[in-house]
Amino acid sequence: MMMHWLNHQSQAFQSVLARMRQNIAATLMICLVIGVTMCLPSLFYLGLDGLSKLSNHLHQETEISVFLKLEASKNTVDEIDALLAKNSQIQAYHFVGKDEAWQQLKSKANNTANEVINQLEKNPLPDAFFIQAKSTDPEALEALRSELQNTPGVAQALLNADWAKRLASLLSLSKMLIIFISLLLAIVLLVIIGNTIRMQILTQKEEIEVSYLIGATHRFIRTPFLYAGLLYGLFGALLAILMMTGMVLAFNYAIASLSHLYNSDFQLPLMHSKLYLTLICTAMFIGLAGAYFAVTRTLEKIVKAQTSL
Amino acid sequence: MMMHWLNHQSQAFQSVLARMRQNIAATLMICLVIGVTMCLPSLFYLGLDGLSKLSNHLHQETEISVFLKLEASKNTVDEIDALLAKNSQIQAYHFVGKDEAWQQLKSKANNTANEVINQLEKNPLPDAFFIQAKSTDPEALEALRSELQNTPGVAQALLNADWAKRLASLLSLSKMLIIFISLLLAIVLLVIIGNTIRMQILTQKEEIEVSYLIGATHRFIRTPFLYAGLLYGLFGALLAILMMTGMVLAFNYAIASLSHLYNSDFQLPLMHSKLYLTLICTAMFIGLAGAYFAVTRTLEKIVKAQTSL
Amino acid sequence: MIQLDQVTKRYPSSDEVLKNVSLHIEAGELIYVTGHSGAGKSTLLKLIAATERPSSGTVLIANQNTSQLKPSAIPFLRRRFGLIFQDHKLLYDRNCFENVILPLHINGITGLEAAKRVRAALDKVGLLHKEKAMPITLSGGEQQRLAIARAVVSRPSILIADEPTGNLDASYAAEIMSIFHAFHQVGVTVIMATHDALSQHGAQNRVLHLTQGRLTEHKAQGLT
Amino acid sequence: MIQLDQVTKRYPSSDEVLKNVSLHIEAGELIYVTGHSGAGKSTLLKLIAATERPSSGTVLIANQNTSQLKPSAIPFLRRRFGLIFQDHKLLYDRNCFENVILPLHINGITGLEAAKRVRAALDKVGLLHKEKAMPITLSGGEQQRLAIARAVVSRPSILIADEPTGNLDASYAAEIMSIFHAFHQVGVTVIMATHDALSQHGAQNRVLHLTQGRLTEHKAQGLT
Ligand SMILES: Nc1ncnc2c1ncn2[C@@H]1O[C@H](COP(=O)(O)OP(=O)(O)OP(=O)(O)O)[C@@H](O)[C@H]1O
Ligand SMILES: Nc1ncnc2c1ncn2[C@@H]1O[C@H](COP(=O)(O)OP(=O)(O)OP(=O)(O)O)[C@@H](O)[C@H]1O
Ligand SMILES: [Mg+2]
Ligand SMILES: [Mg+2]
Repeated sequence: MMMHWLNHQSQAFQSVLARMRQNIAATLMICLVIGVTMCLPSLFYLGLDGLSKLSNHLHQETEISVFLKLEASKNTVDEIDALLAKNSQIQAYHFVGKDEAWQQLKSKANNTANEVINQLEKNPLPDAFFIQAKSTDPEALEALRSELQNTPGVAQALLNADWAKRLASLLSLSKMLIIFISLLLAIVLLVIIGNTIRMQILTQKEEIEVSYLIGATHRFIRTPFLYAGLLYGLFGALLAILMMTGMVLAFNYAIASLSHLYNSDFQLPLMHSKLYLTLICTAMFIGLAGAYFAVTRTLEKIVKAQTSL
Repeated sequence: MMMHWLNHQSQAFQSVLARMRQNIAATLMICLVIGVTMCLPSLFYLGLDGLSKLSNHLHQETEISVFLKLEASKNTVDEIDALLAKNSQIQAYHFVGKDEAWQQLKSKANNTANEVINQLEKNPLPDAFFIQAKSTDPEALEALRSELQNTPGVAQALLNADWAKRLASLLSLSKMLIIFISLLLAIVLLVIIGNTIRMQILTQKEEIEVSYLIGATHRFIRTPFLYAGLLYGLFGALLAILMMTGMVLAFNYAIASLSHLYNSDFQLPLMHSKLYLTLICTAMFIGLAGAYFAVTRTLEKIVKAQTSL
Repeated sequence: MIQLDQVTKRYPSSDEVLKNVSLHIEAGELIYVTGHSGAGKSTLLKLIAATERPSSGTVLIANQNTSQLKPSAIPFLRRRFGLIFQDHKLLYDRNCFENVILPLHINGITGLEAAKRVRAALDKVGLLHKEKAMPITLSGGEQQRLAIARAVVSRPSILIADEPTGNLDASYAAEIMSIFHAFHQVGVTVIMATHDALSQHGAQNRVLHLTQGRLTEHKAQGLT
Repeated sequence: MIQLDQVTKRYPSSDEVLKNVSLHIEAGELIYVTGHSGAGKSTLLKLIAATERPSSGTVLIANQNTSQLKPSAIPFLRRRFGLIFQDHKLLYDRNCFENVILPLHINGITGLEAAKRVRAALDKVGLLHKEKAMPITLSGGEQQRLAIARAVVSRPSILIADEPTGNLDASYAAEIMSIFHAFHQVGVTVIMATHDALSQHGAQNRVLHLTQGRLTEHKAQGLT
């Protein structure tokens, strides 16, 4: 029994392989379509992944500047320091003392500004903390800012929020776009694989009919189609991975120039084993499911035609 | 003869319509796939279009600030004003006099700054021009800046170039992405339509064979398939337009919130008649071409099988 | 073995093709079904092979009512039959050998044993030299013989043949008939629709004659 | 009208099916082609209908050499023929009426005229009441008659029929034969492959007999 089952499986598998070899052009075309269709959402995923990584790199841009009161004592500074250290919303911060700031201003100042500075008798600058928040969400940042504003000893908390707002909008827009497109592509993929299997079944409809007429069970008829579905999925996914690798290589060049602007050596990863595994499994599953439904529907039609009164 | 031709055309057309009505589910599925596949590059095109429009809105961000020397006379200001007015690279500019700037500073200044300002005896601010360039290209901007820097009477020309650089990189990245994806989708589209027609031919292979055996000319056999190709293209394109309209409506909401940040009421256009026309024509052409090649190949195979020695 | 009881068959959009047919066939019989074109011969054979169900009445095969059979049980019932269809129903995308081996694969017989039986069946119908040929390259009569080889290869206990000699000249027809008779000799039930060739062997066998859907029965008398 | 000169036919991967066949057929003749299964009857008819080309030798039809015909000229040659194939070659996705009207459409005849001729042809083979039926729902003999209706509907000047009565019982076969003879009476050339039914009408007609690819000719003597 076990032997018989194994025999049937291997024979079905071989017949599918032989059929694919015979129609190698058609098989390649189908795998190409599946590959391209799988490739796109994966690329988008990689892109989104990259975007959110880039947005981490951009974190430093969403800084909150906390200026203390001019008369703030060393004690107040320490208190605020302790407060910031405890705040879980803060990723990092650094302190710039009033003297340090004064020195910096003097050394950096250009001609015009120098004249102004030189006219000042004493240091007009306050102590300041420069804070990087964990979130890039504009509302969270605003909440944090007003919390800091209300801390005793703080003269003013300023939020450099414009960039954060823009980035957040861009990201949410991109995410929306990617979800939409992935949805569309999922439909396309299902229809394509379904169509492919339907076409396969169309060319083998006689075979199914005759086999059923001379006593084949549903399982016997179904098996080769399931293997075909699996193999289409597998080959399609492998092709998708190949294409993605090529494209990632191409894009890394472009992205490198962008990353450079943000002072990072950000790159899209070439080997993304988890994504690749998901891709292969999903493709094989869709292939299997598509084949199963297509062949079951055809079988049901044939059975029904034979049981009509 | 003319009558005969017309008769044949209308009869072929009707038989195609009847066949499509019979297999309405399959027909819809095929149109859906074509629609989705056509929809994606069009959406990308719309997106790119939108991006470059947005980038025009962002122009104002890429400002060059030209500070004149403190001792610049009314004459020098007028000379530079005339120079700027003549410069073809400049889109717009406005002048802020030193007194105006001083007033603005005083009125805007916060507590801390006020103390600094109040300690100043005289206005330390120079006259300034704020210039919007036509280009957003970082290199062109840099060239313009150094040109302005070297104008007599100018103390310093500053370029707020970071944002411009980033935007340019983003745009070029997006363009590259869109071209890549459109290319992939073009392949998918061709394969899908080709496959569809091949499938159609597969189900009608006997019809083709028998027709040829009993004296049908190639043209007679080809006509209905050409109509089918045309119709698939047309329906697919119409579906694509429908989907795009829906998506544009959805996105306009998201984009509105983004545009708001840039102080513009930017929207993607709902009726994009030129794009829609291109879409329909392209789809019908691809449908026609796919059908023509598929049916010609099948015919050649049949003819060859009959002329073998 | 096979029992039809008051069977009526009506296709969608057709009149009654079979009217009130009752019939009993014992194991090991050799039966001819005759009648005009369109009389219902093929329909009767389809009912017996459980590829059609009666509109009313019951069809019992080995005491199983085909109308009440679960879909999953039908394949196993069909494996008892060797079916020869009027339109051959060969698979044109595989060669003769692969066509004939199909029923063996369905029965779970593979490997050398299967190949041996396929060759034996092909030899019986005179097509051993065409083993590798595609069915489309066979002449009409050769296709018919290939269909016969496929039906007998799995050694079914019931052979149902729908005009198996329709496309054959007299000498081949006689040969094929003697194959069927040889099967009959070793205990196989043979049911055959035909409109000729009853002359040689028909003398001791039952002949079911269909006229406008009604069954009459008589012993063969060598109709020509 | 039709002339074969030293024609040899070999299929890829087959021996010579026809060997050195020479043959002359005048317009208006009625010709039977007989021979064993696999003797080459269908092959001979295919050569005449220009659906196969000879491996060597020439086939002239109305003084046109089929081997040298341009592909674009072949359809117009074929419209002279009414072809009845051994395997019917009906289209199973359209009904009887649509099957029969196809040759008329190919000839550019549409509308009421076409419908009238289709009904006349269906009536001739006794299938007028099945006009709307799909071929798959027809019995074997009915399908054969439908194929005949399709062949004669465009009133061809040459009728080529490959075993047109193979699936028919004697009375229908006689009826069909008389249809062919009626066509012959009005001047149509009829070429028919057959292995039976020569008894009734064959007396004054030529019979081409094929044995292992070689042609011998004699007047029909009422073979049974
Ligand atoms: N699936 C079907 N649907 C509708 N009508 C059918 C179907 N199958 C057969 N018929 C009709 O039933 C009648 C009997 O058909 P059947 O095939 O049983 O005839 P038959 O005796 O085998 O004839 P033949 O000798 O020509 O093969 C015919 O008139 C046919 O048109
Ligand atoms: N397309 C083909 N390719 C290869 N061999 C072929 C092809 N067509 C026919 N043959 C072979 O040529 C031989 C003659 O075939 P043909 O169909 O002419 O026989 P026939 O006289 O019509 O026989 P039947 O009475 O059985 O129809 C057969 O052995 C057949 O296998
Ligand atoms: Mg029948
Ligand atoms: Mg033949």
